[in-house]
Amino acid sequence: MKKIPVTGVYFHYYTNGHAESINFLETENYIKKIPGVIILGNSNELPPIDKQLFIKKIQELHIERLVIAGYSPGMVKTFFTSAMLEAGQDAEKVLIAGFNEYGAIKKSDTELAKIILHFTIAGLSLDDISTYSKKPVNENTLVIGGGIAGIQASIEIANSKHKVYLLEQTGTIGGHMAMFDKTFPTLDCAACILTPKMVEVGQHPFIELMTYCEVIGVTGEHGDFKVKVLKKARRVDLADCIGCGICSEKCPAKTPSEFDAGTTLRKAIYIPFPQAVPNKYLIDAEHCIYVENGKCGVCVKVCPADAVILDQLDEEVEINVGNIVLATGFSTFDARRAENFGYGKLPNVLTSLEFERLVNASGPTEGNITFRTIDKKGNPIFTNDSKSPQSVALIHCIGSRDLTYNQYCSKVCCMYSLKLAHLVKEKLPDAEVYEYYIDMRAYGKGYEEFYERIKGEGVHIIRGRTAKIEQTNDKLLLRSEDIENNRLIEQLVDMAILSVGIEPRADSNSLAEMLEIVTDNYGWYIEENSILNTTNTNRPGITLAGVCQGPKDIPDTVVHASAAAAKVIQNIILQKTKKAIDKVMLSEIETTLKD
Amino acid sequence: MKEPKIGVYICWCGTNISHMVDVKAITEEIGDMPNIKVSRNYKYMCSDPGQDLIISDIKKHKLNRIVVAACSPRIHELTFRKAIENAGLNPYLFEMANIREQVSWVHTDIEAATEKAKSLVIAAISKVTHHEELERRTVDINPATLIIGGGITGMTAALDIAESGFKVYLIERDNKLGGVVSKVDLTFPYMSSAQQLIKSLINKVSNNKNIEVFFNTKIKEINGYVGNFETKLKLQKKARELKFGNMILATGLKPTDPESIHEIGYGRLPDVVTALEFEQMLIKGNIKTKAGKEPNNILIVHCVGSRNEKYNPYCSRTCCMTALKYSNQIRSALPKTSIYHAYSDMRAFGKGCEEFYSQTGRKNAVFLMYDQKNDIPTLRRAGKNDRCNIIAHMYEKLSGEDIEIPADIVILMISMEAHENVKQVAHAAGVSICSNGFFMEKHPKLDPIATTTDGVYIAGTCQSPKDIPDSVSQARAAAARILTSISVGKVEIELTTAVVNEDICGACHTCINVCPYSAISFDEEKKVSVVNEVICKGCGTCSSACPTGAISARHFTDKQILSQIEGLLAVSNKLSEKLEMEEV
Amino acid sequence: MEFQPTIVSFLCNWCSYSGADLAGTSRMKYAPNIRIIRVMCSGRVDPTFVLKAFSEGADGVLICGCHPGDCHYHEGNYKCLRRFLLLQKYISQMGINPNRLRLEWISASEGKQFAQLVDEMTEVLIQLGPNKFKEITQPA
Amino acid sequence: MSYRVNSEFKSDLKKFGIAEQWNECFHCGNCTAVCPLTENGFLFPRQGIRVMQMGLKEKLATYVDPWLCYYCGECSETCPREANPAELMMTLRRYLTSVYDWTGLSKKIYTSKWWEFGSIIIIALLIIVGFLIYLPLKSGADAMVNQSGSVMINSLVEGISAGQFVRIIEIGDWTMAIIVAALLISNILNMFYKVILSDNAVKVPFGTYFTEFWRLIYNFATQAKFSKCDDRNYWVGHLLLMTGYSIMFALVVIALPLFQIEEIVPWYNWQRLLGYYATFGILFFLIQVTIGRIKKQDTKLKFSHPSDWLFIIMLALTTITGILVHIFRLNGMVEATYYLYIAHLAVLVPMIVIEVPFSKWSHLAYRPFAVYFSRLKKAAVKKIEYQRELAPAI
Repeated sequence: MKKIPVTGVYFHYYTNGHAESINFLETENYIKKIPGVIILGNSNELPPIDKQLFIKKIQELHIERLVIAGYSPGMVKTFFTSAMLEAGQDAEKVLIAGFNEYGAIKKSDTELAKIILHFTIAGLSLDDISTYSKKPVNENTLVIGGGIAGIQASIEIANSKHKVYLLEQTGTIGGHMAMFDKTFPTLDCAACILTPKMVEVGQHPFIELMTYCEVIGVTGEHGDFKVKVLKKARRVDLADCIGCGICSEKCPAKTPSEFDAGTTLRKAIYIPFPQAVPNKYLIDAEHCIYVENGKCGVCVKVCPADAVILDQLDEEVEINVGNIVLATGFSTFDARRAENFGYGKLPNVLTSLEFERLVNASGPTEGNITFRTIDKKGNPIFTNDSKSPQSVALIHCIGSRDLTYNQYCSKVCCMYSLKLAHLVKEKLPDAEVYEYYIDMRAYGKGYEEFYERIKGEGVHIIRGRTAKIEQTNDKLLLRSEDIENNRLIEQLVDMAILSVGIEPRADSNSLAEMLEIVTDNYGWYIEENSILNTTNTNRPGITLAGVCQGPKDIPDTVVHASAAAAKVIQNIILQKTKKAIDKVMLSEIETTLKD
Repeated sequence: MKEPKIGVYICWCGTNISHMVDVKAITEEIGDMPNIKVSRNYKYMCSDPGQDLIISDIKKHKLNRIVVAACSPRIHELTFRKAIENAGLNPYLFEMANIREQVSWVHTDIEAATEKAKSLVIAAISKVTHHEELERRTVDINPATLIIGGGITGMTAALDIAESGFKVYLIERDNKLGGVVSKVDLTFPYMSSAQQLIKSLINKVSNNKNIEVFFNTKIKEINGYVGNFETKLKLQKKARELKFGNMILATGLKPTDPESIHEIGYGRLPDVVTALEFEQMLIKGNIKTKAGKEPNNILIVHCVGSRNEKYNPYCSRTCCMTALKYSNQIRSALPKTSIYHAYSDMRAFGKGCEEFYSQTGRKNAVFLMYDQKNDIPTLRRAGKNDRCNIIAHMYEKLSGEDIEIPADIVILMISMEAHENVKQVAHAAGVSICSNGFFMEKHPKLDPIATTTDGVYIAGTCQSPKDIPDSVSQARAAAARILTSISVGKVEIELTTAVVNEDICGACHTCINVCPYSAISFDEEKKVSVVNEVICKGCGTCSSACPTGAISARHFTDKQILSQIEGLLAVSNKLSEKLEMEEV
Repeated sequence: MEFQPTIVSFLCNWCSYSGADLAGTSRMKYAPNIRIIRVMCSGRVDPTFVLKAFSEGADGVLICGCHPGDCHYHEGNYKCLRRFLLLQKYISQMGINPNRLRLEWISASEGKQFAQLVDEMTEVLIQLGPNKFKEITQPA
Repeated sequence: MSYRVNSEFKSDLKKFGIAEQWNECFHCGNCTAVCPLTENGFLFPRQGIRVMQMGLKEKLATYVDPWLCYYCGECSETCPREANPAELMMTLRRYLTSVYDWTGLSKKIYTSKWWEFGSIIIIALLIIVGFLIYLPLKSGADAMVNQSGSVMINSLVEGISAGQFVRIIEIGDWTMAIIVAALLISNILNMFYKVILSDNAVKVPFGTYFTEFWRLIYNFATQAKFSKCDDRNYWVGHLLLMTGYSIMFALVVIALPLFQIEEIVPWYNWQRLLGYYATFGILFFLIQVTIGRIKKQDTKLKFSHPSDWLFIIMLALTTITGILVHIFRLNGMVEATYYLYIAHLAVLVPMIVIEVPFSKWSHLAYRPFAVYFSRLKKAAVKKIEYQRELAPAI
């Protein structure tokens, strides 16, 4: 082993919002024993210590190299580089060992922290560690989630002629993207670019579609996972159903349609949307009259293909896979929580997802923007019978960038709001459209240009988030500050659209527990390394794709999913499995380092 | 030739087409034309049920020609070809009429749009009547990959491919690897070390036996086609020929030259530095003015050269966060220095970024908003009593005040542009460039890493500005495609190549001279031209040059196009005849 | 009714056809007089295609290709340019106003330019009036 | 003129405040929009945060908006960044008090506890020592009880008659009132100079000074602005305090000979009724605010500056000693009455002398004047009229 230069180690105790920290003292004691290492101190202050005293210390102890360890210790790095420079040493020899970067966050991760620090002192990166071992990898892959991320990852993997199980919780693949009308910034319709991909998945010889299924248990390890899948009873035979829709026509039970974000009703036997893949019906047991009280069964009688099996039961199957791709996506923020905006109480306050369905040609009104009405049974729905609004307001950042709800930025709302503003203008050219924002985050390719274009279309784009919405007579009163023009606006509009942010799915934490992977404070899955590896998780063999790792727009999701697929394909080609770093014994590392 | 039995399908595309084109009227009218067996319309032809409609009709009515009038063939030609193939028909007995992008979306008069759509459908019918069956052929994929650009994107892709056991040629124009990231101190928002990261990557690349790195090298010309590309490198000692199956373009970025932005005073005022120059100060731990003093005030100007028609209309995506990173770094070394940000929208959109923004605010940074479109801050040398080096003047939008900002160092967050060699690389690799100078992707949403040329992928900042994790993701995604293609080992090749009718070839050599790919050679024995169908890309230049009509471009033959023209003008001819009759 | 000319247009698959598609995706509006034929390259446009169009009653013919240097097939657009110049002379000898035939470079990002071009050419052709070539070649 | 930004101003301002997350603000405009008191021309608190963040001291001196805020706390409750704008408004009020005060004492009192408590203790000691030396308790004062058994309060001092005693106290009251008023008025003039005269953007039409004057009186008397806050409980408490204390002040200073009389009038006499009303009003307020400040549940009372507690303590002591004087007197406890009387004055006088011109209590004048000045500014702005083209707003 090469003699390492005199290395000073400084611990930055600041934990950057993490509730629990690794055992710093234990790590310090471990690291002390390495020859050439001197512990220079610790603190969680900024500036960490008195600079002049520290410079003196460097000079006295002839420190040639500094390692700063802690949670994002880069935050204080410049203090140390400048101190090294002033002490007459090479400032470029300041290294940082970020525990959180490699997943050492909790007290139980102390061993990992030791490894990270030891590696940094040895002048190596943790990525250098060879923890792969040759071991057969099952060539099958499980992709959980049938949104655009899951679809993309499945197609990539299946194109390399390896089998993919694509598992989806609902009756069809497509996810949120299938619900959208147009996509920014090119305004091509989401269905036009997504449905071919869905068809491709449906027809792909290497993809086995498992819709209406859920994962209920995972055992085994990388290369050989055994996954227990619950096949929920669809109650319509996939092979027999011809998708004629007579059953749905005759079914007497109605409930709000999930695909239409509740803007209209669907039957208890239904097809999520006309372009669904598989294009077959299913029965929603919760609302089926037969399931509830044993009477009805109209669907069975009318089905020309005898495809309806009302008494079908859930079934459990087990599949063996070598890799698992998580592409579980997101759910939208529940706008009822932000009471100031009156969603749920004021009928013409919509969420962006509802509006997305409303303007969609395949939506409840064939794309006409109308007011919400109440049907005979008291369900709030949209039909073509009501009038169109003359003025529409869009409010950004609902549930995002707000400490009361979610501090993070949902990344897509600015752009989709601009798109919705455009759609309103397209459908109702005479309507006034107001858009209230905080910062306009038009960051992607062609986005800024799109923003400029929407500005040119006569949409009033106002900096200043609306604070509250109240009903006055038949209009909505919005109160906001027009920051750039120094005035207060009390705007009356007919309709308000809340640009809701995106959140991890409600079951993201329980799924994480089942898969033994970690989530952050919000519930997004944490990647192995935030810079170089945003697709791997802490558990080898489980890969992330798309929004379940953090908010993303469609292009980023697609790229992320392909990147996840790369890891899987590489793994299958190599037939090597990886050990989790925290499962590697410290002694093993030490021997590696000695080599 | 069998008697044509044609099926015509007209798509509503929701309301995208049907709101401007009377789809039903066209369907009826077409139905009465000769040879038309089926004429239908449907809400979404591209959907599963839409495709099923075609498939079942082919089986039921024994159709042998299909026309779909819908969106651009660039979107769905392949989709329908596949469907037709599934029904057992040769996929090339198919033609698309583009009545969305080129009719319903661009016209405002329903009658005229319907007329135009009808003539396009009739033209497609006339053309498809002359279509011929073409058979699929495949070629083997050379497992080696060429990657242009040795920055973080190129290296990540190289490692992903090489670690899977395949050969990678990595071309770097500079004399070392690392690209822009090697000039950066820390990354945002978790402040990990870019230096450590890039050094470890360079180590891995240099130690990987499957990666061959060529320094100081530029690519002039690339020949071949997907699976079998080749290029000649002029190295210092000797020339070298490389053969490879796929390539990734990862040529990276170039910072905008801030001297062109007069107000900002770069070059005129010594303590105005660019972001990359400031990174050097950070790496060296030496945040000092040119006069060697510790700065009391630092101003960071965002959006320099971005989001402004005069320079670059687009957002450079990373500068906001980089600026916040500087703010934190300065604060850690200089606790008392005033830090001002002149920004226009704070784009902290990534994971952990909004939190980072708030954290930066807490460390006493002052955020001042300016109008990046019309009102760039003007910088001037400070007077004697100002107690600073530079004074910046600007209109602050959030307070509505004209303000002066004292500064000792001004950091310019300059925009990212595509590297100046993109044009040359684009030409060599046969890919397009978008209006902002970046490589153009195949599809901005669903395929941002592929290009219109098979086997050529783009990744990283040469596609559009992006940060390190996004560049790395693109590199991986491109690697995924290539790994797939290598592991499958074969790729289907272009079928719409040129073909010579040996009976009438006059041996004039005209086609050989015009072919840009040298795909045509002369068979001395038979005294006719011969097309190498693997090299031929089907541009058809030879066909239009051939004096005897012996060489023709498959799928775009003279006969096909001439009858397409006839069909195209049939409607207006009928119309003008009708008008004349009325006049009479 | 005002005279409405018909323009037959040959667009190369890589740049100009994409440009026309871009005009569509950007919802730019232009005159409905143009009828587009997709060819792989502007170099594929055989002079007979142009003559055929005129003889079938087209009032104008528009050929669009990639900008010089951007051709997907390296130099097909140059070859097209050479043929175009000759063809313009040729049609004027046949009594067709050479302004009825145009060659323009439209890149994949120039949707706007394409829309303007169509409007402009339509305007020019309305001024020129109907093409009489068909009546000469195919007397009723 | 353009202002010079200064990031260090924040640390100066910190000394006046408690919660200091103001730099968290990312200017979404929520606070201004949620506030029921904002109007065009007075877009607080966000503009205040801005001026503070940028450290525009000169601009801040012309800024009346903090006085128009009555701290309902809704902005802080709904702030997406928890930047606590309401507390900033409070802090700015303290800061502005020190800006208006030309003596410089205000700043010292607000930013240093030594000055704050020291000044009060010195004045209290002066009162106590003065009384004990110059107005000592009469020997044999035990007899100074009238027929109904209550203490004859004006006849307790050695060597002077009851009339003379009242006269001395009255002179003392008036002296105090005049000094305090002089200081306060000069500070108000200073405020007027800073807010109206030195703001170049404002040229007030002369007539407006008169036409808008009624607002000063009206707002002083009713605190109409406060009543517009969504939670009206505190307005009630505050109004009770204000009217109660004003009545007490009037009784003690203007009507002292009529109020502080030897005989005990029946409870329904006006002096006693007014006195009881005032005591009730002050006590109501004290209880409401003390509970609130201890519980820290309402945003309004979550953050307590030393000056807030000092105000409550002094007011409570004043009230308690006043009540005790009254009780002891009724029960004929002569010595207790005398010493409590001194204690009462030793609390009351420093409180008025320090709090009214220099500290928290100065807002009794600044607030109504701010409303008045804001109207003047508004009129001026109307006259200039914004040139900018604005989108239609209703």
